[in-house]
Amino acid sequence: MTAPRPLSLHVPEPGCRPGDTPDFSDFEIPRAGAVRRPAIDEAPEDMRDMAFSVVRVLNKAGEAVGPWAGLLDAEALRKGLRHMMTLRQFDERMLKAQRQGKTSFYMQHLGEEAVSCAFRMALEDGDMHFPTYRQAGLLIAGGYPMTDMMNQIYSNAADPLKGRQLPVMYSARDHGFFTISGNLGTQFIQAVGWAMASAISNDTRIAAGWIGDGSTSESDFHAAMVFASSYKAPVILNIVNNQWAISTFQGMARGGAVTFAARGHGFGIPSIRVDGNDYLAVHAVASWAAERARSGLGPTLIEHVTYRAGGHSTSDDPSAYRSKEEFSAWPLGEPIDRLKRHLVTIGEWSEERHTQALAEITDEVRACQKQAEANGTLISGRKPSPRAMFDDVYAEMPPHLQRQRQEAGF
Amino acid sequence: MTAPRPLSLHVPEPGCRPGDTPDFSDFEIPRAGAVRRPAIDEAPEDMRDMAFSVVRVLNKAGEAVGPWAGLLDAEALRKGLRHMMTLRQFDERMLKAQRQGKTSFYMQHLGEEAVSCAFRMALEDGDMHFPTYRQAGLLIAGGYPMTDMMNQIYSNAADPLKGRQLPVMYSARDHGFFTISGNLGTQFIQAVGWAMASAISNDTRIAAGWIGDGSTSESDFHAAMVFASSYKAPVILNIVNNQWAISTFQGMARGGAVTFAARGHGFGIPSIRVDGNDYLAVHAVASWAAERARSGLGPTLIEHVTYRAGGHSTSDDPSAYRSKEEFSAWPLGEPIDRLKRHLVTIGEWSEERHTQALAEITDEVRACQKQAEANGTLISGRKPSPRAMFDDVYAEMPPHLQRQRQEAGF
Amino acid sequence: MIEAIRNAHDLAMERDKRVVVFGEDVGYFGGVFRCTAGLQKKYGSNRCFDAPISENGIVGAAVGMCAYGLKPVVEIQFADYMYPAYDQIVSEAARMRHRSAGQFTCPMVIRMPTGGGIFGGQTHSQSPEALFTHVAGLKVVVPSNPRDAKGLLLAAIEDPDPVIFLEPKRLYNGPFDGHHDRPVVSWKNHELGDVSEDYFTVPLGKAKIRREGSALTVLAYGTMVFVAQAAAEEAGVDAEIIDLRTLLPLDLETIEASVKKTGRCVIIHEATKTSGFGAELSAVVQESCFYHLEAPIVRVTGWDTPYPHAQEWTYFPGPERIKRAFAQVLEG
Amino acid sequence: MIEAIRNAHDLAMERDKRVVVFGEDVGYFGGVFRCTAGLQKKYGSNRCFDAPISENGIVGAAVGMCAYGLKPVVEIQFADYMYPAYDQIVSEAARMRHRSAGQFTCPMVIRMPTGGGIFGGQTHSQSPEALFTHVAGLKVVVPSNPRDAKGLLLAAIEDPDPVIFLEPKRLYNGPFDGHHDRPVVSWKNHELGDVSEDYFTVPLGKAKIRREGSALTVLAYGTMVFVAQAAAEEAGVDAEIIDLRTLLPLDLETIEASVKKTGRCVIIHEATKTSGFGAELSAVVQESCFYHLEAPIVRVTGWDTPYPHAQEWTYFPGPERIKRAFAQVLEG
Ligand SMILES: Cc1ncc(C[n+]2csc(CCOP(=O)(O)OP(=O)(O)O)c2C)c(N)n1
Ligand SMILES: Cc1ncc(C[n+]2csc(CCOP(=O)(O)OP(=O)(O)O)c2C)c(N)n1
Ligand SMILES: [Mg+2]
Ligand SMILES: [Mg+2]
Repeated sequence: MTAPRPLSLHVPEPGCRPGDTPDFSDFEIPRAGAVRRPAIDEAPEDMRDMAFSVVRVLNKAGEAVGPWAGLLDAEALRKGLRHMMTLRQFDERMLKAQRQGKTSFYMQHLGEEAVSCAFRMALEDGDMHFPTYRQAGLLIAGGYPMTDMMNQIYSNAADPLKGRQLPVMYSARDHGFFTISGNLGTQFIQAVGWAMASAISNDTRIAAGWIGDGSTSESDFHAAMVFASSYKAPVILNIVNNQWAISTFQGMARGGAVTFAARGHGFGIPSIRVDGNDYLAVHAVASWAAERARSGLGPTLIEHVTYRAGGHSTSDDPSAYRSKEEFSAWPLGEPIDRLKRHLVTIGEWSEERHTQALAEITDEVRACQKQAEANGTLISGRKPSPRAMFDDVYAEMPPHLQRQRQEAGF
Repeated sequence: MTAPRPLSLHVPEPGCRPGDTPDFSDFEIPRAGAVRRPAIDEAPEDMRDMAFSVVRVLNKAGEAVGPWAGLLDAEALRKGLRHMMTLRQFDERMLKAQRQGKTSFYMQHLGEEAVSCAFRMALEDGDMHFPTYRQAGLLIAGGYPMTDMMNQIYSNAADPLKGRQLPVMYSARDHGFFTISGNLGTQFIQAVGWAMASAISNDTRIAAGWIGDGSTSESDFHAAMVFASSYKAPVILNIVNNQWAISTFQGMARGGAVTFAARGHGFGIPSIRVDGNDYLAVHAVASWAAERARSGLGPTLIEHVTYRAGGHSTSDDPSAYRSKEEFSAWPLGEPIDRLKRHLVTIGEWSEERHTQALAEITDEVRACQKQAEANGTLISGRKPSPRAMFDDVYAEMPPHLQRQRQEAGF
Repeated sequence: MIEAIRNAHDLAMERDKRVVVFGEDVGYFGGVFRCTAGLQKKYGSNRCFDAPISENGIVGAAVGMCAYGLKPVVEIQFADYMYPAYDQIVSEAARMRHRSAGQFTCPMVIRMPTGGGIFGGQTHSQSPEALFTHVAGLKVVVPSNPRDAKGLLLAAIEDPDPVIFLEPKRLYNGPFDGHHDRPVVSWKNHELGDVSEDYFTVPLGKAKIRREGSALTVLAYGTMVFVAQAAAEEAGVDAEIIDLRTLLPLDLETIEASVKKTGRCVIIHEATKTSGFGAELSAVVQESCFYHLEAPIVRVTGWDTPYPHAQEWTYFPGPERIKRAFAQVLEG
Repeated sequence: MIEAIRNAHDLAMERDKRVVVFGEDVGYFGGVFRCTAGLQKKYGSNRCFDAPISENGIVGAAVGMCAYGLKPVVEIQFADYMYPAYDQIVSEAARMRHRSAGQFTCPMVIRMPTGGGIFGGQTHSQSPEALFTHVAGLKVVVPSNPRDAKGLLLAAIEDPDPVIFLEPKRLYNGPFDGHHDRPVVSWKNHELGDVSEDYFTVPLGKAKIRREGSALTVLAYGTMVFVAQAAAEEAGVDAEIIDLRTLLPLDLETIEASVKKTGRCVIIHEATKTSGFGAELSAVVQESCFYHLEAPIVRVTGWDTPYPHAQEWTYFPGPERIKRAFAQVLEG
């Protein structure tokens, strides 16, 4: 043996920083329709390939092709388009409201609208989502009132969460939307616990856990995988790989693995990678996973490949750490455009209808905003009661809190 | 779609509980010598098979066969045999000492001796191990004085850890043996951190992390995998699958995965499964992984397949949860027997020499014990100073601790 | 005490289908301390089962089960191993009701053996109660005897909020007066070891005066209750000994009444001193009884060191140290 | 204060090759608060680098690096996110020296922004210092101004033991008098914002009297120091204000001298009250100054609720509440 050479530390770096030219040429993307659709009871080992490819339905020409196509009729697709357009409008207005100082903070979905909007339509009412802060599409597609979302964002007198939570940390139990935590990852194992509870109770409802690419490094990701694997919980575990975790590119969390979906292989969990900017693909894969879960076949891991086109939050300026041109170079395009083109291609949509829909949605969002602002914003108007701060710490207020509330003057 | 059937919870159960007949027929074991030896720079994806097989060198006839054989000469093998026999003798005497009340607690290695003894000989002095409580072979094979181990077990006046730690929670920095934690799993990511530090410092030394099958469920296992994968740390990550975690069979932690080694596939970490009761196989696989690490090729995950033949600890009676016949049905045999047979087969050992070696070892262990007991035991003789309890909380004792020490009367 | 705890589980599971029990080794084996023995056999493995060795997984899954509508009772094998679950306890379980404005709640019980005195060394001896009492939204219970253990556990399971249930493992098999060199006694012949088989609860948030007295007030819980009693008998001090039973919410009323009566207060716990729960007790006693105090409040606690193996009886705040504290507070 | 912290890192890295800096977003980007800006560029990505989002991984790896012989300075993005690392901090870093009898040590610094007042809601506002002060083996530091931040951070990096370094994020950009409705001031024109570029340390374990006075003693740290000062000025109370700077080990000497002089004590912190660090302060003041106390010690703290978003100024122990406490303790 020769004397070993000195070691050195490998630190993963993105291919592109400000000033560099974005290059996604090493991102292998199969043609739409090219990836097979396994039987829902196919053995995880036999479908390993699904974690290294990308399920895609919409091709460049705007056609829906291949074995994952055909699940949704035009009506459903128009609805989906509307959900995504609504989410984007919602984001635009709330971003603006934040810049106007009407609230403290906001997080948008730009470029990722298909993921949560399409997924929600593949699940049933009664199923429970354990989301991150970047899945408001679950609420919008699920019919939750936008005004209530805004009331929460404004922390106003009508805020369902009584002003307690940071903007966008919604909770909507009746809409199958678990209370969002500011602590990354915690919800992933909770989703598995909910699913286990459903199985224990011989229910038919299933759960969906959500996590970002960066957050897969957290402990609770592992706990979720272990518990889901061991108890074959009826849960869909979604990784939203939007390429960035604040300033850190996805490669830092992914490490030597080729994809995030590959994580499932260590646990015998069927894992699929999907084009997250393709509404039809997300919907199809989610339906496949939901059927698996409902049939007692256990968990599925889905990696949604998408791109965070906006800043991490209103506190973030991405031009400090990534190229401004990256999104335009992003090879999976933009979800609203792509679904719109498809509907136009199949003769179920037109520029005129799109313009009109946009106008309607803009009106609708504006109307909701007006309604919400009538309940106050963070800086003006009606506010949630400060007294309410002492409620709900416990079901019944213990003596020490009663004393403190009194001391606070309420 | 038909109305879904009610779900139910899947709870993994071992094939065999007390009263059942052990059956390992679904444990697929390749013939010795049948598994290939990849090049050390083979891509993880190309060597996936290594995680689903078992590297074995010693066959039933006692011959060393196949591509992993041939690394050790007779002298080294006799040394290895002696290490394992010493560890077993050590265990026997310490178990007895615990039953005699000379200490509070003990944990033995019965059936697992090859794992730590062989591994240690594949690494260099200067490398650092982050062990669990079941790798005392690292110390014995590394030449650490048994008397000091016993001093620790007895918490006596000569205990290098001053009576502070539970028996067997050794620490031996100069012997590359990190201080054992009672908290499962924490050492796994620490091993990765040490390896990163070595790489940062352009050193040539490597680290080895150790964890039990059950403990792979802990968070720090995940952290270790993520960090090792991302920073390509020069570390060997060892999972000792001894089939049981106290009363819980390995299937609970493994879940839907076929093997523990498969965990590595989610991270792009080369993963090998090895017959942990085969001294030559463990040594060969460890050497392969060490060469990888030292060559800057990053981490390797090794699953050592073995069987915990004894109780979990002296506080445990395994007959309450597993069949007494399980060990005799265990298909990988017993490591000392197997190495002994090999040495006899190649004409380098004999029953007489074995008997004589055993007598020598018994004498040696007994002598160490006598020496250690001269320093006291937990219940009698010289004790570590109670005053020492206040030392080493900080490098310098802060005023509040000085006051407390004084209050305690020291 | 083990049988009382086992029995409480049994009754709760029988009464309420939503109660599920899981944790490391709690299923087939019935737990390393056997507190869940027989439950899997009786209720099936979908209501009592083993968990992977992942404390954050255990509590995280339990949070999800609560969101569904179950009432999980989980075991952490030793309190020393709760740290990996601490995020799920503090950031999730404790704040769920508040952050969701009551939409989601966490009616779970997290049981864990606590305290030393069994030669467990630093990782089988800890008393981390103060790490829970600082967390708004949790309740924290420490029983000192089998009868309370059963009644408090049943009350904890009924409770709509997350309850940390700390079981002093030194008391599992018998009361303990702090004299480790004397023969071990069992609960068999102890009044509080005689536990009815019926369903009953001991209310959370209510302390219990174990011994009336007028010379000084002792605030103690868990293992230290009997040790304090022994010290009082041995020293012949007319101590009023309050077994807190619930640390959060605290029964300040009982404490206040007693200290106002005696004018002197000794606080005892096994946990390390600095920022231990004794600090909070000292602060509230001082706040509510300042003008009645005739001497400084004294804390008798574990030292600010890890819990050592060989020196555990030097670490343990035993009868001698307590008696010295009595003398000090009576002199003061 | 950000520049002072950045500069401290820079000097420490320059001086000692063993110092490495990592954490979430600290590398190329320089941290979400920019406290590590420019370090990667200057020292290379093997001495300053991004970490995966795994707090237990960050601290666990740092423990291993310490075992090797490096001196890691790691950032937890917000103190609210330290819980996943709590096991590695408490069970490993804090006890390493003791359990290995000095063979292995953990000379690391764990930095984390703490406290509220920036509309961060319950997961960007917490003050978990009491969860560290209960842990033997840790040191806990909370600077209140740029000069101290730099000197204390350099002392922490030099220190041979693990130091928890809590940075009050409300002070990053300027001192804060507690009047959230007044214009924000910057450190530029503040004496303590004028920080020398040279290497200097402020010793751990030494408090600083920020304002001398004889009517009462205020114990405060971090954000609350300036708020207390403002309250004293506004109320015209001759308060002696002690900036603790290091909570563990505590500078009891300075505290004791002051309280013995004034006979009255107000303790202020932003963390929730029950079992907060104020409890320990109250206990030790009571223990050491009982016969000098003329009124009950008063704690002014955050309420025992999660830190709310909209009601953050109701939660925050601002000047009004502090002034009331002054009045109360002066009357008492
Ligand atoms: C436990 C924890 N650690 C750190 C943070 C701070 N933080 C908030 S978002 C974020 C990045 C998350 O990235 P990713 O998971 O990829 O989700 P994305 O924002 O891209 O949707 C970080 C580090 C946190 N909220 N919680
Ligand atoms: C964090 C933590 N949780 C639980 C325990 C209790 N415990 C000690 S050993 C053990 C089983 C470990 O099994 P495994 O990892 O397979 O190792 P083995 O004992 O078989 O070598 C358990 C649950 C612990 N020590 N630490
Ligand atoms: Mg992301
Ligand atoms: Mg095991």
